[in-house]
Amino acid sequence: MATLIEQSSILIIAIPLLIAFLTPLIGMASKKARNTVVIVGLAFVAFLVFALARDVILNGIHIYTLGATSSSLTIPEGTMIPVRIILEVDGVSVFMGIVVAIVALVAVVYSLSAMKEETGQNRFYTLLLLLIAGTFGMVFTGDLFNLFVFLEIASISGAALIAFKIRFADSQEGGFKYIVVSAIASLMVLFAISLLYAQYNLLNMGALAAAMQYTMLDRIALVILIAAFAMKLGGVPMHMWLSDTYSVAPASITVLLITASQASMYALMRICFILYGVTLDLAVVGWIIIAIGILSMFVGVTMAVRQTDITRLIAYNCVCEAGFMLIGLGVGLAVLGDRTALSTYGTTAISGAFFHMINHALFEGLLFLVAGAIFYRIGTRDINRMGGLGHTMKLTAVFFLLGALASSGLPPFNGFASKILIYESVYQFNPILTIIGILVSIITLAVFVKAFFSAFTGALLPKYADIKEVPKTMIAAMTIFAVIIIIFGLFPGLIVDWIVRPATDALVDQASYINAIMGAIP
Amino acid sequence: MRQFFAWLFLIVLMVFLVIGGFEMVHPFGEPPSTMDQYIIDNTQQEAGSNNVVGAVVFDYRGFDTLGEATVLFAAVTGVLLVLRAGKKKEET
Amino acid sequence: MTLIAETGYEFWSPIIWLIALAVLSVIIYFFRKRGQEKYKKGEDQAQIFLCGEEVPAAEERQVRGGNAYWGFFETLREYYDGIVRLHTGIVNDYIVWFVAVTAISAIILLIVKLIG
Amino acid sequence: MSKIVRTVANQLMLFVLVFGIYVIMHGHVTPGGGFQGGAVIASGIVMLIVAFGSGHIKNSLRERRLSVVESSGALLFIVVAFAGIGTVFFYNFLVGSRIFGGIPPTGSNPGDVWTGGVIPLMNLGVGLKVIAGLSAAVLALALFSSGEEME
Amino acid sequence: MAEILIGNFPLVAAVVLMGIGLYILIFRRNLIKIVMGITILSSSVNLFLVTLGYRTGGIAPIYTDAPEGPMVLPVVQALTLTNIVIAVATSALILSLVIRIYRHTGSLDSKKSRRMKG
Repeated sequence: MATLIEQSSILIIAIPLLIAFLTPLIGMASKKARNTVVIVGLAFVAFLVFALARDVILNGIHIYTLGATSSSLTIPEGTMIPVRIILEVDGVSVFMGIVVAIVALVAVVYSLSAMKEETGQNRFYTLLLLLIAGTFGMVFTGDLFNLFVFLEIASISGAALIAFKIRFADSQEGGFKYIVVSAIASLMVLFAISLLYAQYNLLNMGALAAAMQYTMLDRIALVILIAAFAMKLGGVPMHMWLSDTYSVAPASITVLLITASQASMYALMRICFILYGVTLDLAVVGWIIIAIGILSMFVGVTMAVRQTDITRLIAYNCVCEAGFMLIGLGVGLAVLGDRTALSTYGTTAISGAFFHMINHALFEGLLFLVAGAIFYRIGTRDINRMGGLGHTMKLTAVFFLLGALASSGLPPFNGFASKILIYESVYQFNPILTIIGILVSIITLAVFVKAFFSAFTGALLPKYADIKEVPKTMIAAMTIFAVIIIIFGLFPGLIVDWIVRPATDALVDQASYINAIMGAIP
Repeated sequence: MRQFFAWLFLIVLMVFLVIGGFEMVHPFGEPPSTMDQYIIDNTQQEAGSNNVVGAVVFDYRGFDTLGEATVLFAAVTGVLLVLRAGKKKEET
Repeated sequence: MTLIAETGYEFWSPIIWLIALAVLSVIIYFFRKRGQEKYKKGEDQAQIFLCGEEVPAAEERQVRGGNAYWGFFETLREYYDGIVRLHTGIVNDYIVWFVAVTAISAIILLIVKLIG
Repeated sequence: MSKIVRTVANQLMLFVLVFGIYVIMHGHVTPGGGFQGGAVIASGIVMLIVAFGSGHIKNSLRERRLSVVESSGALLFIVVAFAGIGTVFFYNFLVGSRIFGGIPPTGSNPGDVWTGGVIPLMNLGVGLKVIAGLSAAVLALALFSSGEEME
Repeated sequence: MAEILIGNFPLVAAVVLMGIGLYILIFRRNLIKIVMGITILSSSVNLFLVTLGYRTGGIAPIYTDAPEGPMVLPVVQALTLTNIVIAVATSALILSLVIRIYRHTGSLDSKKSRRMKG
C-alpha cells in the first residue's frame, strides 16, 4: 500500500493513457470487454486519487521525480536546480483530482447507453480516456512545459470529441472553434514559458518561483499567461467559444470539458499564487481577475436569460458561475500581501471559490446530463418545441429542478453554501461585488425557472405522449451527481474541513511548495 | 470600427512584446545554462547516449515525449473519428 | 460538522434551516386545511373553463419559453442590442477579443511599472 | 499517375524505408530519432499514395492494421516506461545491462549503436506509432476528399 | 541601441512572425488560412525557442569526433521537437474538421459557418 501511494501520482496519469492505447485493440475483440476495462480502470484511478488525497492532506506535499534513481531525489548531486520532470501534488492538485475523478466516472457511466447507437465507439472511449488523462496531468504536474503538453492533449481530444456527432453541422463548427481557440491559447502559453526559460533556464515551477525576480519579461509572460488561461476557462469577453462548444458536444463530453476549463483555472491560480506569488503587484493583477469575473457573471447571466437552446442556456450559466470563482480567487490574490486581511477574509474567499468549483462541476454537470437526456429522447434542444415532459420523464424533471436550485444558490443546496462564503468574504473587500453577485444569483433563478417551466411543465403534448424515461445507466449517472449534491448541501462544513481548507492553505503557502522542490533553500 | 480596434490592439501587443525584447536579461549567444550544462556533462554516464537531444527527449524529459506521442495519437484518432463513415446525414 | 462559520459575524447550518422549513410547512398545512372542502378532482369543476369557449389543444395552451420575460427584454433593449451584436459567431472575432484583453492588461501593467 | 512515376516510386520506396529505419534505430547516436524516421517513412507512404492513388493504397494498408500498429507502438513506448517503475517511472533501467547497455566513453567518441539503454526501444515504439499514425491520417484525408471513406 | 537590437534580434523576429500569424487569424476569413495562421504562430514560437539555446560558436549537442566546442543547449531543441509534432497533430485535426464543415455548409468562409451566435 505504501509503495502504491508512493507511485500513485504517476499511476493516476499513466493508467488512463495505458487503457487508452489498449482500447482500440480490445474494442476490436468485444464491446463489453472494452466497456468493462474502461469502467474498472477509471474506478481504480478514482480509488488512487482518494488514497493520494488522504495521504497528501495528512502528510503534506507529494513529490515524484520521473526517471531519477529515487522518486524523492528532486535535485541531482552536482547541481543546485531540478533537472528532470517532477510531479508535485499538493492540496490544490488533489482537490482538482477529486473533482476530475468523480466527473470522469459519471461521464463514462452516462456514455454507456447514451452512445449505444453511435458509430466509432472505440475511438470515442479512447479520446475520452485521453481527455481525462490530460486533465489529470494538468493538475498534477509541477513542470511548466509538461503543463503545456497536457493542455494540448486535453484540447485536441476534447475538440475531436465535440465533433463526435458528424451528422450535425454545428457540432463540427463547435469542434473547429474549440481547437482554434485552444491552439492559440496553448501557443501563447508556450511563448510565455519560453520567455521564462530565457531568463532562468528553468522549467520547474518551484525552482522558477524561488528564482523569480519579476522583470519586464516576467511581466510580459504573466500577461500572456493570464489572458491565455482566462480564454481557456471562458472568462468574458473571451467566453464566446464556450457557449458554442458546450451546447453542441455530447452531454458526457460537456461535463468533462467543464473540468478541463476548471483545470485551466487551476493553472491560472497556480501561476498567480505560486509561480509569481508576492513578487507581482497583487492589487493590480487581483483587480484584473476580479474585473474578468464581474464581466463573466453579468454578461453570462444576461445572455443566458434570452437563450432558447437549453444546452446553450446552461453553457452561458457556466460562464456566470466561473465569474463567481474568479471573484473569490481574485480577492484572495489581491489581499495576498497583508497577513491580517488574508486571515480575516482572504482565505475565506479562496475557500468559497474552491468549494464553488467542485459544486459547479457537480450541478452544471447534472444540468448538462439532463439536457442530454432530453435531447436523447425528443431529439431537439429548442425549449420552444418542448413542453409537458414532466409527465413522462419524472426523474429527469426532478434532477433538473435539483440542479437548477443548487445552481441558483437556493438553500439548503450546496450552491448556497459556497456562494455565501464568497458573499460574506467579498463584502469585507468591496461591498459592490457582493451586491452584483446576489443580483446575478436572482437572475440565474429566473433563467432556470424559464427553462424548467417551458420544458417540463404544462399539458402533455401529444407528440411527446409516448416518450419513455431514459435508460437506467443514464439515470444512474444523474443519480450519482444528485446524491453528491444533496450530501454537499447538508454537510458543507464537513467538505470544507476535509478538502477545501487544505486546498486553500496549499494555495496561499508558496514557501512550502518551493521547499518541497528545492529542499532547505527558501 | 472592428478593423480599427483590431489593428490598434494588435500593434499595441506587438510593441509591448518588442519593448520586452529590449529588456532581455541575457544577450543573444550567452544564455544561462545551469540545467543544460548539467545535462550535457552527465548525459553519457546517466543515459549512455551520445546524442544529448535524444537523451533529453527520451530520458530527462521522457514524460513530455509520452505526452507528445499521446497528442499525435489523439490527433490521428480524432481525424479518423471525424472522417469516419457515419450514419446517413440528416439536416439540423 | 454541518456548520459553516467562516467569518465571525454569522453562520450557515442547513439542519437548522430544514427544521425551520418543517415548522413553516406544518403551519401552512394547518391553514390549508381550513380552506375549501368542496373541491374534488376529476369533476367538471376541475376542467378548464373559458367562458364557454372551445378549449384549445395542448400545443396552443403550452407557454413557449421564448415568450418569457418580455418586459425584461423590452426594458433592457439597448443593452441587449449591444451585447448580442458583440456575439458574432465568427471565430476571428474571438481572437480579436483575446488580443484585446492581452493588450489592455499589458498596458495596465506597463503603466503600473512606470508609475511605481 | 503515369507508369514512369509508379515505377520510380516503387524503386524509391526501398531507399526511403532503409533511410527511415536507419534514422529510427540510430536516434541515440546520430541526429534523428523515432519521430524523424517515422516522418520519413510516412512521407514515403504519402509518395505511394500520390503515385498509385488512395483507393489502391487503401486495399493494401487497411485501417485496422494501421490502428493496430499505432496502438502497439504506443504500447511499446509506455510499457518500456512502466518497466522502470521498480525504481521510478521512466527510469532508464537498461543502462549497464545486456541490452543496449553500453556506456560510451566521456567526451568525443565515434559512437556505438549498442548504447542508450531504453532510448532505442522508445525510438522504435515512437517510430512505429508515427509511421502508422501519419499514414493513417493522410490516407483518411485523401480518401475522404476523393469521395470514398474508410471503413 | 543597435547592438541591443542585434542582441535581441531573435525575439524581435519571433514577434514579427507572431504578428503575421495573428494578422492572418484576425483578418482572413478563409478557414484554410486560419490553419495557416496557427502554423505560422507555432513556427514563431519554435524560432524563438531554438534561438534561445544558441551559444556563440556552439556545435550540435552530439558527442562525435567533430571538432570540440561549446555545445548549444539541448533542452530547447527537445521542446521545439515536441512543439513541432504537436503543431502537425493540431493542423491535421483542424483540416479534417474544415473538410467536414465544407461538406456540410459548402463554404470555407468563417462568416458562413456561424450557425450558433447570440
